[in-house]
Amino acid sequence: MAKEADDRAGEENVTGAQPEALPTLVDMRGIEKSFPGVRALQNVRFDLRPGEVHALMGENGAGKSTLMKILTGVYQPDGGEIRVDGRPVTLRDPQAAQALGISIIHQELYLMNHLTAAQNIFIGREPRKGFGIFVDEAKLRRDAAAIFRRMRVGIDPAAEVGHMTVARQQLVEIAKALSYDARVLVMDEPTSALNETEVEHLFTVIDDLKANGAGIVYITHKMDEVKRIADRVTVMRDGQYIDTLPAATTPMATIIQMMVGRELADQHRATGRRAEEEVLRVTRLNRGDAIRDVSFALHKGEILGFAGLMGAGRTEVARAIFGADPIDSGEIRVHGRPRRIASPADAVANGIAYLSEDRKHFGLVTGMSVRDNVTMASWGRFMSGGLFMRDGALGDVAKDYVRRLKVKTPHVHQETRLLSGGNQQKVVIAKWLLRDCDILIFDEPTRGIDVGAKAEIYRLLEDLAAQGKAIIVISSELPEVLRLSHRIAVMCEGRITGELDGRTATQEDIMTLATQRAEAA
Amino acid sequence: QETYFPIIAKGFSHQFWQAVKAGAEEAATRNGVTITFEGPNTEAEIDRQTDILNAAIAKAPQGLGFAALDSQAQVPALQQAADAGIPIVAFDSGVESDLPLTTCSTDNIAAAAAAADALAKAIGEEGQIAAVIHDQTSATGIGRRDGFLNRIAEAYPNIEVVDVQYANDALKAADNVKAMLQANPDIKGIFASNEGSAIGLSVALRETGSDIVGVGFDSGRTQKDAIMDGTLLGAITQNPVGIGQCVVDSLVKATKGEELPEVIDTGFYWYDQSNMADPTIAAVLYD
Amino acid sequence: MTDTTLKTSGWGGSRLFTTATVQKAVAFVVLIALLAFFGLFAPNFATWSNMVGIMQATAVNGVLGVAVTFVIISGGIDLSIGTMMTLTAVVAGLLLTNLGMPLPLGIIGAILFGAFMGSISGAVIAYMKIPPFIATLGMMQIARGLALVFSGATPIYFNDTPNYGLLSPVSSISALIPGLEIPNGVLIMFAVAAVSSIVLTRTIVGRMIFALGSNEEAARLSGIKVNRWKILTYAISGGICGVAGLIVSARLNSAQPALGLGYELDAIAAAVIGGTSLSGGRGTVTGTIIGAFIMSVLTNGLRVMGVQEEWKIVVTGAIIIVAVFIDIVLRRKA
Amino acid sequence: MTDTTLKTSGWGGSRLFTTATVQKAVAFVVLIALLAFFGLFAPNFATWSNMVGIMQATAVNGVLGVAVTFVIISGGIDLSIGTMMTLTAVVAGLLLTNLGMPLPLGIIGAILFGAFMGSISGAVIAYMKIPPFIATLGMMQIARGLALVFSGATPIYFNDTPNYGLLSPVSSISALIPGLEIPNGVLIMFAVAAVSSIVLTRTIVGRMIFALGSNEEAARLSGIKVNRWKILTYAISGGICGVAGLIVSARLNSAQPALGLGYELDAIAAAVIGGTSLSGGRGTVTGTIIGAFIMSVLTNGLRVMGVQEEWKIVVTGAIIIVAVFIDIVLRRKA
Ligand SMILES: Nc1ncnc2c1ncn2[C@@H]1O[C@H](COP(=O)(O)OP(=O)(O)OP(=O)(O)O)[C@@H](O)[C@H]1O
Ligand SMILES: Nc1ncnc2c1ncn2[C@@H]1O[C@H](COP(=O)(O)OP(=O)(O)OP(=O)(O)O)[C@@H](O)[C@H]1O
Ligand SMILES: [Mg+2]
Ligand SMILES: [Mg+2]
Repeated sequence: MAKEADDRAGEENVTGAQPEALPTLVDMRGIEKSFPGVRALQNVRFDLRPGEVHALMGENGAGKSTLMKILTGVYQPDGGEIRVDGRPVTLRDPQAAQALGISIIHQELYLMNHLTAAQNIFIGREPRKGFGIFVDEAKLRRDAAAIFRRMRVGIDPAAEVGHMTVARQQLVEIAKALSYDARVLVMDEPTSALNETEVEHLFTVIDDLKANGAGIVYITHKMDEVKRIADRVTVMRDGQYIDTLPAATTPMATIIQMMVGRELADQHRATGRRAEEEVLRVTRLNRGDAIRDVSFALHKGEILGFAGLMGAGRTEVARAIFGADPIDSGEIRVHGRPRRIASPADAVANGIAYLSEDRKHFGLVTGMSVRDNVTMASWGRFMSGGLFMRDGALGDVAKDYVRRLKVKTPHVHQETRLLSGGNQQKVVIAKWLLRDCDILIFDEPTRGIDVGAKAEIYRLLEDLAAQGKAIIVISSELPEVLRLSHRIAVMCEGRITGELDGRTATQEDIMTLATQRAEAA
Repeated sequence: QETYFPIIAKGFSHQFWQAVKAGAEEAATRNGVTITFEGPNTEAEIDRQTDILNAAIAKAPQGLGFAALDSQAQVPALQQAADAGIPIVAFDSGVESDLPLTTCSTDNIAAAAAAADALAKAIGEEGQIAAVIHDQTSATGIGRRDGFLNRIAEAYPNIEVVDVQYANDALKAADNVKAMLQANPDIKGIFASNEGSAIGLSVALRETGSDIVGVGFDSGRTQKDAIMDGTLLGAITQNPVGIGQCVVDSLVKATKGEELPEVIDTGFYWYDQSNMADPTIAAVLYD
Repeated sequence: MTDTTLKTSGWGGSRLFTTATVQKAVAFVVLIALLAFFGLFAPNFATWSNMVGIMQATAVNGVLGVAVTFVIISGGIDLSIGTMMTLTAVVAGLLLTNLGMPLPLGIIGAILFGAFMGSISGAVIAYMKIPPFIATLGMMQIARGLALVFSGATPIYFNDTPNYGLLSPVSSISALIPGLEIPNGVLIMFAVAAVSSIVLTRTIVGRMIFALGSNEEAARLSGIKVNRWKILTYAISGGICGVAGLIVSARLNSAQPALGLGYELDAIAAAVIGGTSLSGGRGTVTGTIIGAFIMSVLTNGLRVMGVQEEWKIVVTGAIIIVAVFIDIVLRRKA
Repeated sequence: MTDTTLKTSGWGGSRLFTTATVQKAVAFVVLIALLAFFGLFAPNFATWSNMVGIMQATAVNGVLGVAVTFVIISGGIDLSIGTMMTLTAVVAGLLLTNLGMPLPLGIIGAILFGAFMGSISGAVIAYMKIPPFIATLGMMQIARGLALVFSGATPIYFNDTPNYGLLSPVSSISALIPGLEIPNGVLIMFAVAAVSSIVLTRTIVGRMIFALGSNEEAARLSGIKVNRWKILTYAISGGICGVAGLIVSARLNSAQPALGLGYELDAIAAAVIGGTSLSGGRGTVTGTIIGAFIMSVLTNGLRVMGVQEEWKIVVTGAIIIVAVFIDIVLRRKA
């Protein structure tokens, strides 16, 4: 590796073995970055050419986001060189990167909740009128609407971002990045909250950008996306550069193997096995427009998938069952007995767990340690004298889960905000595994999780089901739903529009039900 | 060794205390001693005054001037000073103890009664009146309120006190008086118990154009102007400069071992348009 | 697809209506209810002169409320507004009385001085990363101390500036429209509110303030020079405190150096009652003015009713809570 | 790999050390620096009797600081602590002097009453969803008004409870260790701090308070009964204010009904100087006590140096900012 780096250090415009005479847009070499307790990047290199989509891949915590934050001026590298158009540059802050035509869609959403979609998109670059002090609100809205049209999404530019679902917020984030008309666009897991249709629309936009000569860095954990749009793939592992390969000719299995350093077992479909004992029955659940007459049952040892388009109401149903939001009407029976669930505490007391789709706000206590996050739903079990915490025991169980779920953290006292997105997700999962509830509701459990970990989580869910837990999996990734579910409930506009058998259902079956609107007046 | 007296007042940012400070500083220069003048932020902060007292005692001064916010609460702290052999002179209001060698003060009750007399006379000894008191719980506030109300109750059976409000800051006092006039349109006179409330009273009377009788307390430019232009009838002034001088002079005498009387009444004066120019009165008024 | 667009855009529209307009309407309802209550139960409450009195009693708190509204929307807090008002009044006194400057210069000087002191708070917060609560708590003390130092702890009178009364107690509008005896101080409050409202909702400055308060990190990552806008926000607050200083000193015809402690809490309460969110990103100037009116109607009404001082304090405390509660409930419903 | 793990876990150990311990150490350094400065430049500062005076001056603010530390860590704020202290002192006066209860009952009664009032604030915040700033601002007024009502606006003296002085000015420890004239009030402060520190770091109560302050919604969605813990937090704060009420009233041998306004800001400043984060989830009791000491050393030192009152205010304001700044800088370095 060192030899190759030396070769490259020679001439400016010579980009390794690639024959094309295209100049590189961005060339990063020997990048180093450490955080307290973590060596995030070691001698990493990465380059981007105009008109290409360059996928950056690697397991959770491999250093992808960190590398891109360095490219966009958010972090300063400890060492290494960045060249843009062949010229060495120092990117002191995000403005410096923007000035060079580099923009980014961050993995975590960075939006101003109280402002509208249009205001967010053009923040700091508002069209002015009246001596340059007044904002031309009408033009602002028109410009935003134009971008949304280009993305083919129906978002009202005047709607407040804070009231939107995560998916819509992600679309606004994408629109914002597009609005820069950047030459270099970094997309850090842009589709983690999007459904198939939206992803397809985004890809059309990306194709346009490519045609116009922009370079795109694309980070994702979804393998099919890489196949679909990437020209080249760079793989990272444990903060180190592994290799760069052409996407078209490299088999996915090779990439995955490079990422995880080993081979993964083949994916298979759910087996039809389930017990008859009914654990949860929801009858005629209603909550405003979001949940309308939802009824279903869940059995011991069963994985029930919930599919649907964005905003179909799956999250709403889960939150209602969990007592996180009040319901207007409906009955919830647990083990055959009707239960009043007015708060998450009631739900947990009844053996129901809920893993939120929004881990940053609702899942993690980011300022607390891994240990406290893993154990917080179970603190009651780790007390002596009814008052004092048995911190030693807490640390031991936390260490156990960190090991079992392969959470990448220097130690269990690390604040969870310092973990990478995927590892944070594992911490939240560990919290509910430790709590040992009978009914587990997982809302987008693999959002932001790498392929290796995903396979582990699938195995974990299957093991749990085999142990007799009843599981609901809400997912926007159809392959995931099909892979895991014994039964699939499909929602549209707050209703359950149909139930499918997990062994036989196809993506087309689900999409048909997911778009089956009620024939209302 | 230099002679040093800390003077601890009930406050420092109000005019009245600044005048006491001026008197004390004058006497200090005259006697060739050094002083410091300090006090808590508000007259409510009694425990903080005790801290100031403790810090003063720590400096091992030759004497101590003290205006107690509560007549009893700080006796233990004063006891420490006495134990350390520091002579104490009380001022403004007394301490329920024989620790202070003397007390330089105005009789607040008598002074407020004099204000009551003046107000009663001006309205013909009958009708409705009201009062704005600067503080509900402090010794001076209670003394002046009760001195005023008791005098009215005892001596003027035809006068009815319809409202007593509390406000220390001029702005709030002004709004207070206006509400008072609103609620009781037949009011013929109002008493204000210190400089801040008297400024408020004069502002309110000027803003409403009301021609009722206003009687103030203490001095200051606004009150003097208001009296000159007839907005206020007159006011009671204590002799703050005299109090300040009295404290330092008494402390000097104490260090020399001279005997001091139990109380030194520094007096109070009624002033109005007619006597403001008198040299005796002018001497005790301040801007 | 078209269907969804239509639906969500309808949704968005009415939501927008909710947060901005209904928020003010709610505070307004509380105000009207209070006025009606006192009108019925407090004799002599519902007279024009009392209304003028209430307006005048609102002027200072209203202007300070507007000052702190800027800061709160930006995600900060300003505890120094009360003593900053006092300090600027003292500075006005120094400029006009002691240095004999002409009135307009003195006014501008005092306001600029307020803005300057505010920008110091802002710089301390932006560059030294001191939490706003602490930075402005420190500034509150500094301003109070400086007011005493500058004035020599004695009031400064404006007797040599005969037109100073124009800044507050005098009613210029009554010369134009006889009978409309609204003091200039109140008109200044409304003018400050109107300008501030435009600045907050229509200009780039306002947009940046809302952005800061909504998500400062996002604003920074969007390439906004967060620190500069933050300093500007506190400078605006300081400048508006300067206006409050002018109003209060004109009314008292003197700069009273000991005034102002505790005024910050009333101003913050006015803003919050008016629907400004202490976590930033949400608020309106109109709401704050209504909030300030609610507070002074309450104080005045209880006084006119002749409620005992002690109980007045208790009731005021309780009503602050109730007013915000009504606001929260109605807003949730809306 | 093993190498990395070892290395990082070594690092991590020191990281843990950083956030909790160094935070306090930093405040401690500032305190020592101040003591050294005044010891050198203020004659008569470095005497035992002055140190006792400083400790005594710290007791009330220290205890109130601990009270508000609980609330701030939980993500709230409590502006009512000052007047709550007063109210509980008045209640102690009523129980002991007016009702003639025995001393222990009076003490327990006052503390329970404080906890009760605190739990009302907590309930208003938890169930009515009123922002803590407003709920406790209201409670600050209510407690102030009630203190005046209960006491009839006059001090209540404890002359009939001869042992009341045991709660603060008397030094019981000097009977055991002659010469160690530390007043009981100061020892009570240290006791409150020690117990509070254990509660915050070792018990389920503390763990919940930290969780609330770090991410309340995540805590709620983990099945934690957020509202109950919140109410408990404010009840603890109220109860500790009760202790402060006992200390201050024992020291003054009287319950002074007008005391307490403005004390909340000093207590909050002590907590923040000691490294407690106003955004919740971070703080230590030891830090708060050191913060309270910094403030009273400063006040005392400037006084003993004979700095003019006005300038003292300015300097205090500036030093609060500087102390927090040093804290921030050193913590970033560490
Ligand atoms: N600010 C920080 N402080 C400390 N450690 C950090 C910080 N940011 C990132 N890290 C660590 O650096 C490593 C790389 O993180 P990064 O976010 O770049 O991973 P990633 O490849 O984007 O992973 P994911 O796919 O999970 O998003 C991780 O171990 C993470 O815990
Ligand atoms: N931007 C928006 N504006 C208005 N209403 C919205 C918006 N986004 C979602 N909703 C409403 O929220 C409800 C369902 O949202 P929910 O988050 O439960 O959907 P979901 O099926 O979980 O989808 P996902 O989590 O994939 O976004 C619907 O009633 C929808 O109308
Ligand atoms: Mg990442
Ligand atoms: Mg969802």
